[in-house]
Order: sequence, then C-alpha cells, then structure tokens
Amino acid sequence: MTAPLLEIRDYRLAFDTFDGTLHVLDGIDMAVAPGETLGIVGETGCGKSVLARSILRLNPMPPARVVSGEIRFRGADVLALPPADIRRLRGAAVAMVFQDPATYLNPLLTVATQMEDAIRGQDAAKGGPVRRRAAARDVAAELLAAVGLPEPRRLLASYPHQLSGGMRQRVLIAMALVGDPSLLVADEPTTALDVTVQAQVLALIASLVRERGLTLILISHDLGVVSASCARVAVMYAGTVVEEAPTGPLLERPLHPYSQGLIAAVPDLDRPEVRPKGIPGSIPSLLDPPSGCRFHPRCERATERCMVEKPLLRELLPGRRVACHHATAGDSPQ
Amino acid sequence: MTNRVNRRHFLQGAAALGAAGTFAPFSSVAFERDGNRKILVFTGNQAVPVLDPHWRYDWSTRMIQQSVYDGLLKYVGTPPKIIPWLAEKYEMSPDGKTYTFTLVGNAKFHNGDPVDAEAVRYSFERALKMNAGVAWMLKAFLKPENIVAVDARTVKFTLDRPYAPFITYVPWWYIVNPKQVKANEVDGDLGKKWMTEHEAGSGPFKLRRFDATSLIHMDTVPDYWNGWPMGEKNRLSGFIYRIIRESAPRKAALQRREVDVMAGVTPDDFQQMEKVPGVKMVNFPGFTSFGIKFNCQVGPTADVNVRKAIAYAFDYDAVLAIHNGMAELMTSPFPTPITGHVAVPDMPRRDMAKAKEYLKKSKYPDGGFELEYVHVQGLEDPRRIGLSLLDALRQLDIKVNIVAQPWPTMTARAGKAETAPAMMSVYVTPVGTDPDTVAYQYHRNSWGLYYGVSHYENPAVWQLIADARGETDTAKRMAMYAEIQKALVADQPEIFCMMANRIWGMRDYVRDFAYSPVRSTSEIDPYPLWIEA
Amino acid sequence: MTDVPASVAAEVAQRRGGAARRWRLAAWLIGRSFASMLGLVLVAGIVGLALLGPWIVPYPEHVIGQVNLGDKLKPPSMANWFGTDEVGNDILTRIIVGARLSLLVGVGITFAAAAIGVPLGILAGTAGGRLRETIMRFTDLFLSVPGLVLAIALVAALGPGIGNAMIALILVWWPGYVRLSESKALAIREEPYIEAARVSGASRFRILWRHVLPNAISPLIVKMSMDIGQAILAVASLGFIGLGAKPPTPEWGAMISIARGYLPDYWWYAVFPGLFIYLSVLGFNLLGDGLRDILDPRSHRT
Amino acid sequence: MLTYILRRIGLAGLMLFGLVCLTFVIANIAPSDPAALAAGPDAGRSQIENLRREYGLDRPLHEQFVRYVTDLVQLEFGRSVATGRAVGTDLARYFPATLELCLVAMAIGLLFGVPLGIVSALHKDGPIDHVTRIFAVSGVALPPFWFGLLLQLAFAAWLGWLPTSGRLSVFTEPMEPITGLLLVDSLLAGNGSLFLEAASYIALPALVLSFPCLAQILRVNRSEMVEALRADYIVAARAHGVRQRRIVVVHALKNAMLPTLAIIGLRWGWMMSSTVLVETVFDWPGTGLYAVSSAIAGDFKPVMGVTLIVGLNFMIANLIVDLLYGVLDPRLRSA
Amino acid sequence: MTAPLLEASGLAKIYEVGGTAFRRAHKVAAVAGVDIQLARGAALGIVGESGCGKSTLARLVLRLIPATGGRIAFAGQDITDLPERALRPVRRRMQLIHQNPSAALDPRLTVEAAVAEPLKIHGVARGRALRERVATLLADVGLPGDFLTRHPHELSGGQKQRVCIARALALGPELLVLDEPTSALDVSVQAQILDFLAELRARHQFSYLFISHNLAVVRQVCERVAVMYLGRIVEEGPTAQVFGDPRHPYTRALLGSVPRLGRAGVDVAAAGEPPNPAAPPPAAPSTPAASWPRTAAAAAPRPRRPSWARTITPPPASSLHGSGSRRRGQANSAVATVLASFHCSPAPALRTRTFHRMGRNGLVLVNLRLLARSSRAAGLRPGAVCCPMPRCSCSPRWWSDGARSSP
Repeated sequence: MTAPLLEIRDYRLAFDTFDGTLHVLDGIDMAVAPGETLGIVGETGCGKSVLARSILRLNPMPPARVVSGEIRFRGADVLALPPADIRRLRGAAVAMVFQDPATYLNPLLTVATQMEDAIRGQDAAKGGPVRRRAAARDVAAELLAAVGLPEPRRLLASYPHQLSGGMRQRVLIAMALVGDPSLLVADEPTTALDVTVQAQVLALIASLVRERGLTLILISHDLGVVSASCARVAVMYAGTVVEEAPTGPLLERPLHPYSQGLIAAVPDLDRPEVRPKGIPGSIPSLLDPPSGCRFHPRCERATERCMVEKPLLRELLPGRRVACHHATAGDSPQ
Repeated sequence: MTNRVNRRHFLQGAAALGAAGTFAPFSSVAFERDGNRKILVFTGNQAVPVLDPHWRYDWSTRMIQQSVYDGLLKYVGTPPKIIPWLAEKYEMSPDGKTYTFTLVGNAKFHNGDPVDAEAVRYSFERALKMNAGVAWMLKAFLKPENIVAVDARTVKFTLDRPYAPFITYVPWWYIVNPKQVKANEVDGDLGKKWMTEHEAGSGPFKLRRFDATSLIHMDTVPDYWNGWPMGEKNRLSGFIYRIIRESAPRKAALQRREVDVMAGVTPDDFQQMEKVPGVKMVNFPGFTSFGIKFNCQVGPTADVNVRKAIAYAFDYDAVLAIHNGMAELMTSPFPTPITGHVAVPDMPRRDMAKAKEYLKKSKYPDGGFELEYVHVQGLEDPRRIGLSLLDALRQLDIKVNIVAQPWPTMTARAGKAETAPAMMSVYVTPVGTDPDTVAYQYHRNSWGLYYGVSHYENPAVWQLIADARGETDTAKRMAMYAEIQKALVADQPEIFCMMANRIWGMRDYVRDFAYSPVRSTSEIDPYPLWIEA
Repeated sequence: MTDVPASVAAEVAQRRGGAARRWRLAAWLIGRSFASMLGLVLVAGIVGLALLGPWIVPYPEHVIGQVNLGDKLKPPSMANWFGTDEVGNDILTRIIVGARLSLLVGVGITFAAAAIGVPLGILAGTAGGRLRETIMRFTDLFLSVPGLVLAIALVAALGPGIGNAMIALILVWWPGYVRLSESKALAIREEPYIEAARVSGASRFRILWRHVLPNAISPLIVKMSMDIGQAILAVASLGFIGLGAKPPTPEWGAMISIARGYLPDYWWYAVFPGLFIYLSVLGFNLLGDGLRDILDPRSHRT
Repeated sequence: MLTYILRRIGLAGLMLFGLVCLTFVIANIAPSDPAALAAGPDAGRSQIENLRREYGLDRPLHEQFVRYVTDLVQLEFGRSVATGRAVGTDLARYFPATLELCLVAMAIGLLFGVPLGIVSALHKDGPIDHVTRIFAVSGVALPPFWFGLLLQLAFAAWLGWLPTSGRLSVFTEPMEPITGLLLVDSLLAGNGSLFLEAASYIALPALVLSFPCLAQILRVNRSEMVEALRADYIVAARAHGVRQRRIVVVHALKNAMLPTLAIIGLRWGWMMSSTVLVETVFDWPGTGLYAVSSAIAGDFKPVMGVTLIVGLNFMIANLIVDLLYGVLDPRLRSA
Repeated sequence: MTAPLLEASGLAKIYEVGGTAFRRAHKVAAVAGVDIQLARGAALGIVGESGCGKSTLARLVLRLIPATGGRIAFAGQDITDLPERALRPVRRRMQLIHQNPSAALDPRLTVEAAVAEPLKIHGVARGRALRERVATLLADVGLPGDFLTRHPHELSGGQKQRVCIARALALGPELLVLDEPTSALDVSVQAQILDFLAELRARHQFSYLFISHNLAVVRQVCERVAVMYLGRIVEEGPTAQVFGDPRHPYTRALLGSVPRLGRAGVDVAAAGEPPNPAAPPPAAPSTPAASWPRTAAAAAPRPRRPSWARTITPPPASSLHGSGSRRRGQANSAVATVLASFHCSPAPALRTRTFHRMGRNGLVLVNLRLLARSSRAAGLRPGAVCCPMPRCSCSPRWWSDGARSSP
C-alpha cells in the first residue's frame, strides 16, 4: 500500500458546553490512500460531519477542542499547521462538498463572485500572482462546464436562488474543484435532494473521481448512497469507528454488531419480504458516554468485558478492521 | 457691510477642525464690529414671530417694534415719563375728549418718505381696524373716523367720551408708512402678511435680517431724524437680538462675550454671574405684579375668610428668598410706579394666628380641602412660589394641587367661574402708568378674560372703577383709586404678592443702559445704548 | 458557545432536560455574562430603592415638597451627598423617592401596553381576514406617528401630570406589542403542533390560549423587560420637556428639566438624576439582553 | 415595481389621513381657548371673538376638520395661533435644519456602528465585545437630553471647543438656502469657513442624536455578523479558500446589512421623534423644537404640522429602505 | 369489500399566490384532481418527490385545508363541506402523524398533557380516569410511565414519535394519515417505528394513508401504492405490482434512482429535475408519455443553445416554512407553504428571513411589521408565511428547455 494521503490517528475531539464536555470523537483511526473512495456512514450524532470538518479545521474552536491525536495530510499534521498553511490546504489540496446546496451558497452574491473569490483566494494562498477577475471568471466557466452545467457564462451571472437544487449542488462541486484538489470530502452531498436528482449528483461525483483521479471521502447516513459510490466504508457509532471494510464484504458480512444492526434496519426495496429490524435502545449521550465499548448498552452480545474495556479497531480479515471484542472472522449475522 | 471682520468664523473653523490647542477660542472674542463701528448683541429667550406693530406685542416683539418704529410719544426713565417724540406737543380739550398732536416736521421713514399727519391717522386707523394687538387700549373710545389729519403736521383725535388714560397708551401706537403698507397689501389685509417680517417705520433702527426664531439684526439709521444721544462717533453699527432659549447657554454666551447684554437672568444666576470679571449685573425695581388670583365665585375661595386666611398664611419671605431678595412685596394692589399708588396699611403678611382665626370664621374652620394652583407651563418662579404656598397651607390643613397649564388652557378656564381654578398665578404688566390699567381688571367687564379670573364681585368697587376712568379731575381721580385699593385689599380677590426686580447682565463696556419700568419684563430700549472700548 | 453542531447539540438537550437544568442554565448564562450580571444588579438596586425609598432617605420631609430656601442649591457635601435643589431639598432624597415613581410608571406603561397589544396581536395573527387587516392597519397608523411628538401633544392637551403622561405613552406603546405578538402568532400557527391540536379537534380559543400564547411569551418577556427601561426614559423625557409629574412629586426627568436652568454652576442638580435614569434604563436593557440569552432556544444548545 | 410603489404611496396617503384625524382629535381634546392665545394677554373680549372668527374657531368641529383637510390638500398647514404665522412657512424653514441634523446623525451612526459591529462580531465574547455591548446598551439607555447637557457642559462650557447651541453664529450672514442643508449649501457655494462653522455647530447635537442609533446599528450589525459568520455559506467559503478579509467584508457583511437596513428605516423615524429632545437642549432651530415650544404654549397647529411632516418622512424613509432591500437582495429583484 | 373508509374523487387544491410588487398572481395546482379509495384496514402509500402534492393531499383528506374541488367521503359520509363543528366527531375518527415529531409536540406541554389533550377536548375522560387512560396509552406505545412528566425536548426522536402516536390513538381513530412518519428518524429507529406501526394495524385494524418519499418504506408498509407527480396520481396499484413492474415512466425513473445496498452506482434514469408545479410543462401529465417527459428529454439530443436562462423559474430560494433544521422530507410535507414560496413575492421571503434573524436582537418589532406588511403585499394568506428557512431546501425546480420542446 502506498503512503496514505490522509491519515488520522487516535483523534479525539471534545466540545465544551454548559452541561459538560461532549466527547464527540473518541480515538478515530483512519487512513485513506490516494485514489481511494471511502464512505463514512453512521447515524445522527455519530460525529461523522465533525470528523469531516476536522480535516480542514473548520470546527469552531472553542467550543471544540482537540484532546489528542493527529490528522496527517500528505504527512503534514493538519492540526499543527499555522493558519496560513491551513488556508493553502483548504480548497487547494482538500475540497469539501456540503450537505445542503441551498445554504452553502451565499444568497446575495452571484455564482461568478463566489467562484472568483474562491479562485483568487487560492491564488493568494499559494502566494503566486492573483488572477484578475476576468481570468478567474474564465476558469470558473470551465469548471461549471466540467460539472455538466450548460451555458456556464450565463449561469455565472445568476444568483443561487435562480438555480435548482441540483444545479446548486453542481455549482458547489465546481467550486470544490477550483484548487484542483486531490481529496474531496463530500458531507452528505445528496441528503437535501430528491432521489432522482440524487442519482445525478452521485453519478457526477463518480465521474469526477474517475476522470480526475480524486480521492473521495463521502459521508452519509444512507448506506445505499455510500455503497453506490464508495469502495470502502467506515461505520461510525457515537464518535468511534466500529468497523471498516470494503463495501461488498461489509454489506454481505458485517462483523460488528452495530454494522449488522444498521444493515438489518434498512428496508430493501427489492426484498419486501425481509422485515427491517431496529436496534433497541437509542444513541448514548456523548456527555457521559458508556464505558468500554460505546455500543455495549444496545448490544445483544455485550459482556462484562465490553463495559470495561474499550475495543480497539483491529484487522480481523485482510482489509477489514473491526472494533469489537467478540467479532470473529467467521462471524456473520445471516 | 462687506468689510466685516469675520474673526469668529475663522476661529470656529479652527475649533471644528479639532485643533486641540485652540482652547476656548470664543472667550478671546470681543464685541462684534462692522467696519469701525460696533454691533451690540442682546440675547433673550423669546422669539419675535410677528413684527407688525398693530398685530401683536410682547416684550421681545415690542423691543424690536420700538426700535424700527416711532410713536407719537415715548416712555423713558424711572419713574416713567412720557416725552414727546414724533409729536412735538399735544393738547387736550377741556372736556377731555379731543386731543390734538403736532408733529415734528423732520421725521422721515426709512425709505425717505416724510412722517406726516396722514401717516399717523392711517396708523391709528389700521390698528383699530385690525382689532388686534394694541387695539384694545383705545377701541372702546376711539372710532377710526374720528381721527383727522388736519394738516401735514396736525392730527386730531376725538374720543367718544372722556378717557383719562388715553395719553398713557399713545406711546405704544407706532406709526407705519402708509405708502409702503398699501403697496404690499394683499386681498385687503392691510399689509398684514408683508408686515409680519418687514418694517415700514421711521425708528432709529432699520431691519437688516429677520429670522423670527433665532435672530434679528437691525442697522442704525445714520441720519435718524432725532439724532443719536451718544454722538455720531459712538453710534453703533447695529443691534442684534439673538434668541437663545435656554438660560445656561445664554449665560455662557455672555461670559464668552458672544453677547453684550442678556435678559432672562434668574436671581440665582445673578449671584453667580456677578463674580464673572467683565460682567456687570443690574437689577431694577419691577413694575410687573405677581398675584395669585382666587376664584371668588366657586369653591372654598368664594369665602372671603378663606381667602384672607390664605393671604395671611402665605409665606411672603419665601417669595423674597426665591428671588434672593431681588423683589419687592406689594404694598397695595397697584404696583408702586403706578400713578395714585398708596400703601394700604393692613396688607396681609405672614401671620399664622391671624390665618387660623380667619379660617375659623369661614365655612371650613379646619381646612381639609384641596385647592388647585395653576401656573403657566414652563415658568419656574410661579412653580416655586406654588411649592412655598403648598408648604405654607399645609399648616392650615389645606392641600395644594400645583398644576402647570399652557396659556390658552388657562385663559379658557379663566373664562368662567365654574371652570376657573381656585388659585391662578398671574403676572400683570401694566402697559401704562395710569391706575385704570390695573384697576380695570377688577371690574365686572373683565370677567371672562384671564385677569378677570377672580370673578370678583363688588358693585361698589365696580362703580368706582367705571367712574374713575372718566374723571378728568386728577385729584378726585386719585382719591377714588386710593379707595379702590383699600377695598380690594379688604376683599382679597387675590394674594397681592410681589414685584420681581428686573435683571439684566451685560458686559461692562456697555454704556447708557436706560431702564424704564413701563417696558415689559425683559424689554430694553436699544436706542441710547453704545459700547465704549 | 452556540456553535456546537446542531446534530450534536440536539443530542445533549434531549438527555439533559428538566426544570432544574433550565434554572441552572439560566443562572449560568447570567453569571457568565458581565453585562447581564450588571443588569441584574442595577435592576435589583432600582427595585430596592423603590421598595425601601421612603424609609431609607436621609430627609423624608423633603419628599412632600418642603421649602427650605435657606439651604437652596448647596453643592454635594456629607449632609447632602448629591447637594440640594432650588428650594433647598436634598437631591439624594428626591432621587431615591423618584425611583419608586419611575419604576411604577415604567412597569405600568409596559404592562398596560402589553395588555392592550398582546391580545390584539394574537387575535390578528390567528384570525386573519378583515379583522386582522383592520387591527394591523390601525397599528400601522400608530406606529407611523412619531411617538414622542404624539406623546408631547397629548400631554400638552390633557395637561401635565404623571397620569396623563402614562396614558400618552401607553397610547404610543401598544402597537409594538401587537406587531410582536401578531408575528409570533403567525409563526406559531404554522407549527405542526398547532395542526396536531386541530386534528384533535381543539377549538380556536383553546389553540390560542393553550398553544399560541404560551409559546409566544418568551420574546414578549424580553421586550417587556427592555420596554420598562425605555418607558422610564420616555417618562423622564416628558418630564424634561416639562410635561411630567406635577410638583412636588419627585421625578427624575422633571428634576433635570429644572436643573437645566441652573447649569453649569449648579451642575450636581442635573447630573445625579440623569445618572439614575441612565443606570436604571441600562439595567433593564442589559437584563432584557440577558433574558433573551436565557429564553432564546438557540442558547439552550450549548 | 411601479405598481408596488404606487400602492405604497396610496397606503401612505391613507396613513397620513389617519394621522390627520389623530392629531386633530388630540388638538381638540384640550379645554383650551386658542383665540385667547392668538389675541395676546391684554386683549379684550371683542378682540378675542374677532380672532375666533378669523381663525374659524367658532365653527363646529367637523367643519373645522373639513377645512383643515382641504387646506392640507393644498399644502396649507394653517396658521399658528400663538404667532399668527403660517405653519407651512415655518415648517419650510425648520424642516431642513432637522433633516440636516438627522442625516448627519445617521451618517455618524452608520460610519461608526457598522465597523464597530464587525469588530465586535469578530471578537465575539472577547473583551472588545463586552465593552462594545455595554457601550451599545448605553447608547439606548442614555437619556439624550441629559447626555446633551453633559456634552454642552464639557465641550462648550468647560473646554470651550465647540459652540453651545444654535445652528450658526449670530454674526454669520446666512446664505440663501439652496437645499436648506447648511453643510451642503456651504459646500455648493464653495464657502469653506461657513461649512466649518456649520459643522462645529452641528457636531454636538448630531452626536447626541446619533448615539442611540449608532448603538442600535452596532447591536444589530454585530449579531447579524455573528449569525452570518457562522452561516453555512461562510463555512463553505472558508473551505473553498476565500480570503478572510473578503469573507468578512463582502460575504458576511452583505448579508448582515439587510437587517441593518431595516433598523435604519425604523431608527429614522425614531430619530425624527427624538429631535424633540435634542433640539430643545441645543436650541437647534428645527421641527422638534418648534413642536415642543408650540405644544407647551398650547398651540396645536404647528404640532399637527410637525406630526404630519415627521410621519410622512418616516413613511418615505421606509419606502426607500424597502426599495434598497431590492437593490441589495437579488431574491427580490428576480421576476 | 364494503364501502371504502375513505374515498376522494376529483380532489383538487389550487393556490393563488403572488400578486406582489414584483410579479402577478399565479394559480398553482398543488393537487389537481386526485381519486383515491382506502378500504377499512388497508394501507395506501402515496409516493412522490418534493412538491408533488402528496402532503397537500393528506391535509385535504383530513379537512385541515379546504379543497378547491372534488369530494371527500369518510365512512360513507360526505365531509367535503361539513362545518367545523359538525366535523368534530369525524375528527375523532381520523388522525394525523407528522413527519417531524419534534415540531409536532408543543414544547411547553409535558408528555402527559400532550396525550391528554384530545381526551380533554372531546370530554372523553377527566381526573383520575384521564390519568389512567394516558398511562395506558403510553404503555401501548411502549413508553415507560415515568415519561409522563417529561417535556418533548427530553425525549429522543423515536420516543417523541411514539408520543405522537399515543396522542393520535387516544381517541380511537379508524384512519391514520401518516405524513412521512419516519423520514426525520435514523434508520435504526425508523425500523422500530415501522415495526410498531405494523403491529398497531394488526392489533386495531386501522387504515393507513401512508405518505413517503422513501419507496422502500412504503413497500414495507402498504399493500397498495399511488405514485404522485405534479399533483396527480400517475400510477396506482398493488405495491408489489407497481414496484415490480412499473408501467409509468416516472415510476420507473423513481425506482431506478434509488441506490440499492450492495449495488455500485445508480440509474440516472431521469435527466433534469422534477418540474415546478407552479410552472408545469406545457404537456399536461394526463398521458403517461407526456407526463414524464424527462425521459424523452434525456433521449433527445440537447439543443445547441438552450435558452435555459429564460426558462429557469425564478422563485425564491428557500421555502418559507418550518424552522431551521428541517430536512427535505419535512419541507415536502409543508406543501402549502412550499407552494407559496414558489410564487410568493420575494418580499415576504426576505422579510421572513429578516424577522427570524432579528428576533435575536430585540428588534422583532421591525421585522414582524415588515413581515406582515410584505406578506400582505404579496397577497399571501397569513398562514402561508411563517419563518425563514435558510436550511429548508424546497428548491424551485428547473425545467429544461429540452424537455419543453419534446412532445
């Protein structure tokens, strides 16, 4: 395996609030190789978006606070970078696509202004000459064409509200491409879209990844979206990665009880006869997370050990890592 | 006019630029100059909305009217004297009905027209026709058609019946240039609209700039027909009346020599200002009487004993204290400078025993009622006097409700005994020295007017007042007024309170400030003033 | 501190609910902010003065308007901390007693205005149609009138006095409450829980009373807190113009109005009453700000 | 667009009529006798009656009302009974002064309020933010009349740096009004010293008048900036590498300015109203002073006139603000 | 089979919106002639994308909004024009479950008060009996008794939805209208609730009108399904049949777009986006071919210079409905307001936004005034304007010119 593009080690992030400290991320270990497509899946509050933003240090600090760990992008620790370097990272090396295209575009500025600002901002961050607006606009038009938007020139002159949801998301994706990034972090890019549009956007992302050789981290609560787009999936639960595996094997044979529960809960359009099953209990409080394995209160297989000892992510099968004391290579729910 | 030194502008500019080093640039300013002549700046608080001498008057308005217009006669000095002015002499017929005035020949209006008998006739006629301002003084006795311009220098007035005070009113009737007025007449308005902000007079000053609410600037008339008492050399360039409503900035302006004379100084300010170097404070016995008029028809004050009780309980010394001693208690219902004033022996002074005694005799022996005390909104002294009244009457167990009201509300309430307040504080400045001016407020005919708020009822006194105004024998007349004064004190329709001194502050280089009590409160006569420096 | 991601925050609020937490949170929010603390202290101070006023003043007899001309306009000293006024009354005494009036008037105006405005606003917000149109037009009319000018005209017409000043100010104050409660009601009536109540068959009145009003109350409380301060200021303004309380009632604005004539030499007469107006208005405004922090659901996220 | 404006104007007309009714009612609830005021203190009864007739005060109220309204339609505001002067003439004289005062005050408010708001938002919850917060609340809490007096004491009486009151020195020959705004007129005429003088006179009253407005703009701008800075699109802009200054000054500020604009519209009306106090303190010859002195004298025609003018002004200001919204917010322009 | 429990025929809802400074009033058909029948004890699913009118349909059926046309019969009784008072007994028999349980519970009421409310309104029980009844209901939905005194914000999403269900069950309804009941929930909780709903139906013989954009969920719950598109039902039939062998191109596109577990990529069956109901494509969606022109458009070569700018529908960006964090599904269900937003004047959109933000600054007054004024100016029903929704992404639809040019 080549050197990972992004490597996260024992990353812990907490939010200080009135009620106490929220242990939002608890010892994340993750590595993404260049060209890889990694999906991160998990339910509300599992910390997946916070993790995504951590890569670009976009979490507001305070209240957020790094407890420990490091995030290395191309070997450099993002968490320790001076602000100027972080700016160079943003957009240029790592780009983000956000959940709701309606709110991630400034309603009062034209698409052109926003794209030009991004282009010129990156020029400035690189320290090179800053392009003139006209030149930046040309680049912007090219990018819009690249994401499949017709008549980019006229589109540039319009305001976000004049675009449909799908177009907006395309514009956001085009903006993400401004700095010719090597890593694209897509945080629930289709959650706000209708299913037919979602299909288009996912297809676009897939083609960009293919054509530009992007590394993709796609975050979603929807296993279907992740499985459609990513070769590898990390399952998060309450601030921890509980399982990480190539998509196919994971869906077929989830090893972690939570992964199993999650997959069993998704109703299958094609197999209505299989009744989805819920996971009993609810997501634990991050203020006072369960000791040991954070999933143990909802886990059928929990034992004394699970309450005391935090399971580490261990490689159970080649390319498959799981954080469960009880998981075994032959394990399978079905 | 063009070569005025604009030093102040320059300095203010510098201040505005934020030159921190320029401390108090204003204090370095001396009186204003216009070329080599000086301008005297006077400040007071009251605007001059209308300049028309036949429309309205009050102290500030009349001060300007007096400056740009001339009357047939003029009041000067203290005690006030009536001296000839546009008329070099006048004669009264023996029956007291016909007055013949002979004009000085050389008087000229500002536009060069001569002041002739026709102008006088026209002016009086105009005032009577407009039926506003000064008209009330003569309206009942003089018909416009009975004014005759006999020749260019002679005017004859024929009254309907003898009216003793006639001459004392004539100084306030200013002569306007009929040609100018007529030229500016609109829809037969007698030039009213034009005259609001323009003058057509022959007075020592002519109008240069008229800004009703902030500033009036007049230039001296170099060849004024009556000459200039200080001599041509010392003659001012002009006179500015600057309206500053608040007393603090007014004081500051005087201190900084932004103004040369200021009116509206309170007794409290007086003591502070006296200490300022270069400032001279002057005060003169007043002519304006302050009284608290009782409602003699309705309520507890309809009972003369209650009125007496209050008059005796009232703290006269407090009133003097409020004025820091710069006031004079009334010794009669008439102000001292009024002809025929006599000191009435038993004028009430604070005496709680007597007060209680009178109250005992009344229908309310133990008090226990509330009386309304109304004063003009915004006036400070009546408010404080009200406070002292409240404090004083507490001992009689009479409550006082101090109410400030706008003037029209007060007059509206004064119109009827039913609505008139139990006590209303009133300042009365007689327009002349004739006793009738003061006495007539107690006549039945004054009911319905603000000074008739007492609705005082005593037919005997009424008869005396009516008779006295037609009496041509001065001695007899004065005897009648002495009797009226005594009767009024006995009936106590009001607390005859005091006359506040009139106070001005001025720079010490101001010369020939001439006081005459017959002018209104803050009014001065700019004519003799000049600056020596 | 409100920047915790919504998903994470929702999580917390869910677990840590309860009245106790809300009170603790309120205390924490107030305590955390110097400004809110200051507001609380100032308001407490004013309320304290208003309650205890007549018993703690150094010269109780000066309250009812005694005239001691011998002591007039004395500068601040040990005997008279804030000096004396133009009739020799102790300014401190009159300021303290004035607090009672100011507070009473501020609270009175605010509550009366709210009592008129809120029902009208909620009615307008939920009724719709011509009724709403009428109410809102009428409100707009009053809102377009320059408030202080109208109040001055009214008091001048009715005659000065604290009662008339209050009437005038209530008259210019109520439309604000109509606006606020109307819009709040408009927003609330679109909430799904209102629809749920309708599905349950709740009557219009029940929906108004049980669902709309209670949920509209927070911004009203904030507005009222701030308005008490503003009403104190407005009454003082009328007093300053000479249309406030009648003498001898001690009223801050009227005191400054009189004191103005004694400036600059007798500066203390104007300075101290003004200071108290400032501090009490400041107090209520800061408190209102603090209350907003507490009542704003967004702050609960933290 | 045009129909919108016309509709707004129609609505304003309706409101104005309401205002006329309201002021008329107020003017006539007082138990006062305007004719007596007009006649002066020494006037006799016939004189009063004469004036009563002249002013039409002897007519029944509804007739007076109809007459007042018909006069208003011809831009006749009636005559002040106290001075006998036409209210329209007086308003024409006073209003520019008030307008100038308010404009300068608003300019001060914007010039300082917006940048301070930004700075405060950028240092949210820091010491600067706390200081500005107290400062902002002070702006709303400071009694303008008292603050004015203090400034007069400090800058005019003690330091002597600025004039106490008025609009110009009495010795200054006023120029023929072009716009009526002295600052503008003096510049138009190229009279620098007059401009400086006018500026020195307007400085204190404008400062006092602007303070609450400044404070409010600061508060709104701060919280809007805080809100805008944490908006999703700002996170996105940062992620896309847009420069920080550009984010603050363009991306966030433009969004924060919309609510600020609404405040300006509202504050404008408030300002016009509080000129009543400020002009009284500074003896500024504007409509506020005119209204107060008339009201206290029991002279209601000027008060009615001022109320109408200020109300109209407020409506116009709000119309302008609404139109400005359209300029700032593309969502309003689309169609 | 006996007479259907619910029968709607030709049901239509037309909103008139707009008419402001900036644009003319439009008529928007949110629901344009819909016939449905729901048998007792049956479950009918309504699927479609945002803006297709499915939530308006739900509210029409419940008589929460008045219909513009058509009839609704409940248990054989025509309730289309029934006055509110006469409707009350009917209301007991039909209940609504909202999409977002957090918003559907009055934040100020305890669980007990919320569940007790319908009982109190209808005077079913009081005092102790009421308390017991509420406790029983809570137990029925699987919540422990100590939940009675809790406030909604102390509950998790799934628990809140259970409380909502308990409230709906309180009056013993026959029909439950479920408007995206699980779209605000996490998938693990969704499964719990779906399970529970199935159990309920089995136990009480309820009829379900089940509205969702999630085809898999509908397939789980309903025997029959109706696919809605542009305010009309384009296909209806037994679930297995419709999903297994979709006849209508739209249904096909919809099904193809759903990402499946374990299958890489999705079918991009549909080009362009769902049309804006406010400006529907010229061909009325009455015939299958015309009603789903996007496939045709996708097939047709793209015009060289599509003048899309002209055909972009320019309504404001955000819906006016809801509060900040609502997601798509929720916006779906607020069709009334969404529709309004499609056409409402920019002014209210802006104003509402302002209002929302200004609330924080103590300047609510301003905004509220502007809000109301602008909404009036926009000719909107007051109800149509609510608060600003920067997040709510009911975005206006773009209809490509290519599609328009197709037959």
